[in-house]
Amino acid sequence: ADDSGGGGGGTTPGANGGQIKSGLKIAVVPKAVNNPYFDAAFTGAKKACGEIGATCEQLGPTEASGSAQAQFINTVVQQQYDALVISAADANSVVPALKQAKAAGITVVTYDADVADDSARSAMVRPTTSDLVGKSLDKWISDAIGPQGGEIAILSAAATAENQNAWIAVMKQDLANYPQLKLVDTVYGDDDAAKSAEKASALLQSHPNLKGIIAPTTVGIAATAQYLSGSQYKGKVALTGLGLPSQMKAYVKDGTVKTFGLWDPAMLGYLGVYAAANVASKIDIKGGFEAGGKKYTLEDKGLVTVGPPQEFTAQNVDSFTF
Amino acid sequence: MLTVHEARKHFGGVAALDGAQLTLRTGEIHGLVGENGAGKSTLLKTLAGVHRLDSGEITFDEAPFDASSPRRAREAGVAVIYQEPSLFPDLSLAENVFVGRQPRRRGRVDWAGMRRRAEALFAELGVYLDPERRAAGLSIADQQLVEIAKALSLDAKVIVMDEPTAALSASEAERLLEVARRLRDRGAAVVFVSHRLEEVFALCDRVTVMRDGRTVAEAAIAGTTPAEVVRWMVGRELTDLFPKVPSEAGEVLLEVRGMRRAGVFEDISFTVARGEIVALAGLVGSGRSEVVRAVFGIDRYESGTVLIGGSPLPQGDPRAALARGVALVPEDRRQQGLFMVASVARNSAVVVLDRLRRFGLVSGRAERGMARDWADRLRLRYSGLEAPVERLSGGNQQKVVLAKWLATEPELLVVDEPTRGIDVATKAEVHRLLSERAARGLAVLMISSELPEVLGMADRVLVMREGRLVAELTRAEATQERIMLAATGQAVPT
Amino acid sequence: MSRLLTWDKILPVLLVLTLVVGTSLDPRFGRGNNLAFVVADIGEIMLIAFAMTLVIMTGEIDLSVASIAALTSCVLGWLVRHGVPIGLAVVLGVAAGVLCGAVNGFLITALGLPSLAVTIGTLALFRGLCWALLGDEPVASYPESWTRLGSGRFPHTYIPYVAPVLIAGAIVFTVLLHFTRSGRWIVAIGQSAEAATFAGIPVARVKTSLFLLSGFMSALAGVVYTLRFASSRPDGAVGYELLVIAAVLFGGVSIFGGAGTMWGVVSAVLFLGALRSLLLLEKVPPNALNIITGGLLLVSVIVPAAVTALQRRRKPTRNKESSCDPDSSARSPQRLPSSSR
Amino acid sequence: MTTTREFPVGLALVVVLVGTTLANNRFLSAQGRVDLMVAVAITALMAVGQTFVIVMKHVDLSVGSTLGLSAYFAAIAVRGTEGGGVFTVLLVGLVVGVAVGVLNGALVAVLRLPALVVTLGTLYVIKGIQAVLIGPRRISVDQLPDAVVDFGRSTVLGVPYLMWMCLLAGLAGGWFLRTQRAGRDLYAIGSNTPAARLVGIPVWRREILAFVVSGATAGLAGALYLARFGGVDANAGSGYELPVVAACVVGGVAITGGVGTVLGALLGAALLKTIGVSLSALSVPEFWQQAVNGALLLLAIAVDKVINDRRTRQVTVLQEVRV
Ligand SMILES: Nc1ncnc2c1ncn2[C@@H]1O[C@H](COP(=O)(O)OP(=O)(O)OP(=O)(O)O)[C@@H](O)[C@H]1O
Ligand SMILES: Nc1ncnc2c1ncn2[C@@H]1O[C@H](COP(=O)(O)OP(=O)(O)OP(=O)(O)O)[C@@H](O)[C@H]1O
Ligand SMILES: [Mg+2]
Ligand SMILES: [Mg+2]
Repeated sequence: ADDSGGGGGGTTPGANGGQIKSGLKIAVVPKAVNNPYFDAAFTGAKKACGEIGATCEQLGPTEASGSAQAQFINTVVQQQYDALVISAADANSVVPALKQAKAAGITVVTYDADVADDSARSAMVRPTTSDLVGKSLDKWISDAIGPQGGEIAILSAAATAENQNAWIAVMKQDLANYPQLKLVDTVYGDDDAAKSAEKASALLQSHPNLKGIIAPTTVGIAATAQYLSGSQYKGKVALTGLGLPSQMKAYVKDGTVKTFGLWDPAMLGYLGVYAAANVASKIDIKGGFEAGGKKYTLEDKGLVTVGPPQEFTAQNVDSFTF
Repeated sequence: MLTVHEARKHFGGVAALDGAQLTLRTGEIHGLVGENGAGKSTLLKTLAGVHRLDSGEITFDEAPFDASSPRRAREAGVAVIYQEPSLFPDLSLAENVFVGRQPRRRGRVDWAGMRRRAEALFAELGVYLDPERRAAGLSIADQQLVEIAKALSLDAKVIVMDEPTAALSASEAERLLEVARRLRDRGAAVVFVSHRLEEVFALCDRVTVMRDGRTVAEAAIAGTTPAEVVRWMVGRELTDLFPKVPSEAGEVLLEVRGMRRAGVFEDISFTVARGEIVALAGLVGSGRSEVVRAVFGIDRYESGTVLIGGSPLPQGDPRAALARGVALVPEDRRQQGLFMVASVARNSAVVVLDRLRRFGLVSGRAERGMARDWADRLRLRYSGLEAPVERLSGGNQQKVVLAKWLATEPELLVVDEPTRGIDVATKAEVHRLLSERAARGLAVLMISSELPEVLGMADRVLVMREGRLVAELTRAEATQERIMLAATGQAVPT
Repeated sequence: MSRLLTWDKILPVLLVLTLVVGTSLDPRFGRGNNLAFVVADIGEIMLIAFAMTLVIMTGEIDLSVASIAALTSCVLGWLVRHGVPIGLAVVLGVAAGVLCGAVNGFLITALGLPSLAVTIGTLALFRGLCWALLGDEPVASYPESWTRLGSGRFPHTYIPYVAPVLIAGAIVFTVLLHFTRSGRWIVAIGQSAEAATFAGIPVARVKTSLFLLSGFMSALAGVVYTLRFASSRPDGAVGYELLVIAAVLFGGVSIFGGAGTMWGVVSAVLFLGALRSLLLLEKVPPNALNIITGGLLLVSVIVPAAVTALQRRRKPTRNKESSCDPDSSARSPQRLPSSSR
Repeated sequence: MTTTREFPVGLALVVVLVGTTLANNRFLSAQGRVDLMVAVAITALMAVGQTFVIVMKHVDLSVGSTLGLSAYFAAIAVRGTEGGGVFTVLLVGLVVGVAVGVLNGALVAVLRLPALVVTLGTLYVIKGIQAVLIGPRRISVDQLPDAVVDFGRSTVLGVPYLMWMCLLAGLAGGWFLRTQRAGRDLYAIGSNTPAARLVGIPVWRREILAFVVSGATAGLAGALYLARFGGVDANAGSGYELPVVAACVVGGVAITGGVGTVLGALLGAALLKTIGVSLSALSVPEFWQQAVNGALLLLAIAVDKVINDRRTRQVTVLQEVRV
């Protein structure tokens, strides 16, 4: 990349003494635009850019797919951005494109969803560890169902969605600690409201004794909640998962959902930009970097973790903006 | 009652109408004759509201006649039977008759009533068709009859028939003429287009003759003769209509043995020799086309064999037939004979592409050359080789079909109604062409519903009835009534 | 519309204009690097469009192409995962695609089912098989040496490895459609299948082989897709069928068959790809891209219609005739085709 | 004659229903019935309109996008307002749908453009507009009046409102196509357009009518979608077009034009959805369901064809042996 981007004025203290260049051009590429979750993440990115005097743009496909993202990665290359912060729609498809971007001298950082080949990016900002997510989901569902336990099922996003699959894997292991819970089925709503709702109703038909559903996807949980709250199963079948408070308010209040969780998507964008900015300014972040006055360390494979998932209940659900 | 004055109509370069006149009186049958492309259909279509005139005027009962759309024309009382029947394959025959004007009761289509009225009309025409049947699969003749029922149902003041008998056999044509007379006696004016002058003279009160878009003569039938009319049409004396060249029947080329297709035809066995013209006569619907379709490989048959030069021809494979020198000029030029949107050149080249290939690639120049050559030989009236054939008049289209098949230089030429809708002059040419080629050893199998043609051309006549061969007559034996007797099922006096 | 100025002749001009204007607007657009990406990016669409053009020319349609591409990719992946050498896996994958084409061809020509209906069905079936095959485990274990073929370029040039394939395809298919007997047959069938039968054209055989060809080209696209994105996934290439059909129709091919040109389609695909890249560079919001794609498709049919309309205005009555003159309408049947045929 | 055309589809539907119920008694439990009917309602409603178009040998691929767009407008029309709203939602949906229908119709009928190309174009255009308007701002249930949300779930006589809407539309459409001249005109046009012009049928007006009806049902379907899912996002309705066409085809509405009934289309839609749902109820493995679904779809098309052929052959033979 041409370092002219760094030209001029004020600078912000990086981690190890280095200075973050101002005037960096940073591109944020979500899995898909038109998605509230990524929209929230982008607000965080903009905040960070404001702080470090960088300019940032969000550009991404309308349908979440790696092949569609490739076009936007190319655009980023042609427009000679300094850094690219991307959530991979699927872990593999974008790898070749990202490598070309890297070869063109663009700093690549992934957020929210990582790529399979960690040599394709400098760092990955993940919301939290798969371990934490999986375990909390199990905990929430068992609390919701109660000690008597019973059959549970998972309603996920696309069958090929990397992070969902990672969480599901953890859930399955961790269920060993909940002998009263029995995972009977896993279905996929492809993050499509209609399909998710139909899958939910199908689940309840094929599993008469189903006691709970885990939907680790913002679209899936909202659709399932909408179905349950209007069906005879309301209150009888517990539901938890990962969802946006703004969309779930109604269902928490009417008792369809007791507890669900998420992290603040904004933090993903925020840290993503900081990590990228540091690397783009030739600052070595192996030892970690500073953002918003807080220091974040890099685990192995360049992972940065935001923190434990935030728990939402009737008490606190109103107090969140995303 | 209805007059057309100085009608002019151009299609791009072509002047289809160039000062045509027509005067219709109440209660008359008015013949309209002329060579192919003379402008008959175009004139009629202006009455029907299909075409608008470039200039000229039409008056109806002394008032200017507004034929700006088919509906207007119909409401004004003009019913048209087009040269090319156009039914709705998926609708019942009853609905075909009344489409757009279905009888209603309490604001709803009255299906029972519609059926009854259709039955009545069919009875009046002596048509034996089930009004509930879908129109899909009707033979041309049956379609034509439904069209006529449609026109009848309108009981219009002016009824225009564009070559209604072209597809009909003698008996059916006769029935139609009856209907026409009845309409006249009801006080309607009937316009009757036909290339069969004997019909025109049998039926019409007066006749208008067109040539090159102009009206060249108008006369009372009583006051004229076929010869004179032909002279007006052609603009010259016409030589023999059936220029039969005597030819020696060579060795047998086509032999059909016990061919059968349930419900369509039964144990069909016959032969055609080189240099011989064999006619296949019979009423429409007797299955003649089905037989030749099966021979050429369009349809399959359940049993029997077809031999060409002694060796069997595989079933259902037109390419094999072509390769063995068999050519079929199909009965239905618009659907089967031509690619209507394609150019004259493309149409006449499509069956001989192999011969037009240079290094495996089709040469457009060779294609056009060949087409031009044939167009000239058949005196085709065309605006250009690149013009789509749909722009040609009926007769000229038929010429293109012939050109296409003759170009394959066949040994056996099967022609199904080769002169349907063709004017006398062209007819004579086609006939000359056929007999000349026969004389040079071509074997010809000809389906024809025109007995004069059959008698004039054939060395032998095969008669079909209800899917069976019921008689074989030598040129000497063959006479009008013998053929009709056989075709209609009375015993044949031998 | 007039002989001289037809849509398929306008398209190449549009393409060149886009390249010239685009580059002068924004030099980055004209960079070899970007153009190379555009070419690679339209690769799959172009490959499928070649065959789709022929299929549509005969008056049929194939909606299952994207599913076939995906199935090829999944078969390929499944085999590689089970230790089959990749070269062989590619061959078998393509074979699978051709088999899919055979299924379409059989259902359409042997059973006489309408292709639109059939390929809506096989679209679902083949995609379903993808899921059945790989489920939630995409395959990405492809050797660098192969994936480079998908995303890489000839050394020291901008030319992507697919480019020669596309050029060869363009030449072969242009010749096939416009200068060979088979090409004439395809056009003829599209103009009137019945007349074609009477002309001794083996209609069923031609159509069957076209669906096989469509299967083969889709399979090829599937392989390219797999290498370019270094992975096989059941939801790969979703929705490509409409993109391809849109491109072919935009290329001036008549949906009723019997009319169209290969150069029209080729320039259409390139034009759409170039335009898209240009718009993205100019920061047109992705949501607006759909509007433009659709708008262009409409333009491609409205413009010719408008031109004809203008010519009509000079001879006031033309369109009434071609519209309702029974003798001048290729689609008004005389012997009505019985629906059993 | 046409009645027999629907029979096989109806039969298949019954078989699937009974079979699945035997295997899983919950399938037609009170809740099961409601879920099934709600699932069927939206596609079936669009199939009613699509029938009008396909009978004319056209096709309307823009219905999915139309659904999405009208759902959005319906949503913002009642967003925030308390109480009432159902009527507004339906009305707005209808209006938007009609507007799209007029656009399609005008392009196809007046400019004589091929419907598939036109509606493929409008599919993209409208989809784009929808996305631009909604962007990431999904409209969720708490922004909608309860009345609307309840409308999506409540039932009368055990039948959901959504299904009632669909049935009403079906009745109206069926009545029109069967008993009205204008309705019959559609069949004539689809069967042989030039001939239809010759007998003076106002073809272009009928074409516009058909597309308006299709648009209208898609618009209503948008309103129903909003009520059922208590929200709408940028992708709502995408990919609905092919299932709707498939439903018509399976229901015996020939894409070659001129044949088919609303009843058939309704049955076709019901059959396809029911199969889809029953696959889950029969616990067919998740990853096999789509494949099985596609195979059954093909089977349905083939069977319909075979039966229809046999019928036509009988008719033809009948008239061949006449004297
Ligand atoms: N739609 C059209 N477009 C262009 N030219 C046409 C059109 N219809 C007819 N013509 C031309 O106008 C002339 C008259 O055609 P028309 O069909 O009226 O002749 P016709 O007397 O009916 O011949 P036939 O006896 O063969 O039916 C012909 O030269 C024909 O090529
Ligand atoms: N496409 C078709 N589908 C079904 N039945 C048909 C079809 N064409 C003809 N038939 C029937 O087959 C029989 C023979 O048809 P056709 O009229 O061709 O006999 P023909 O002797 O060839 O008469 P023509 O004088 O028209 O050649 C008739 O009963 C006709 O109704
Ligand atoms: Mg004529
Ligand atoms: Mg015949």
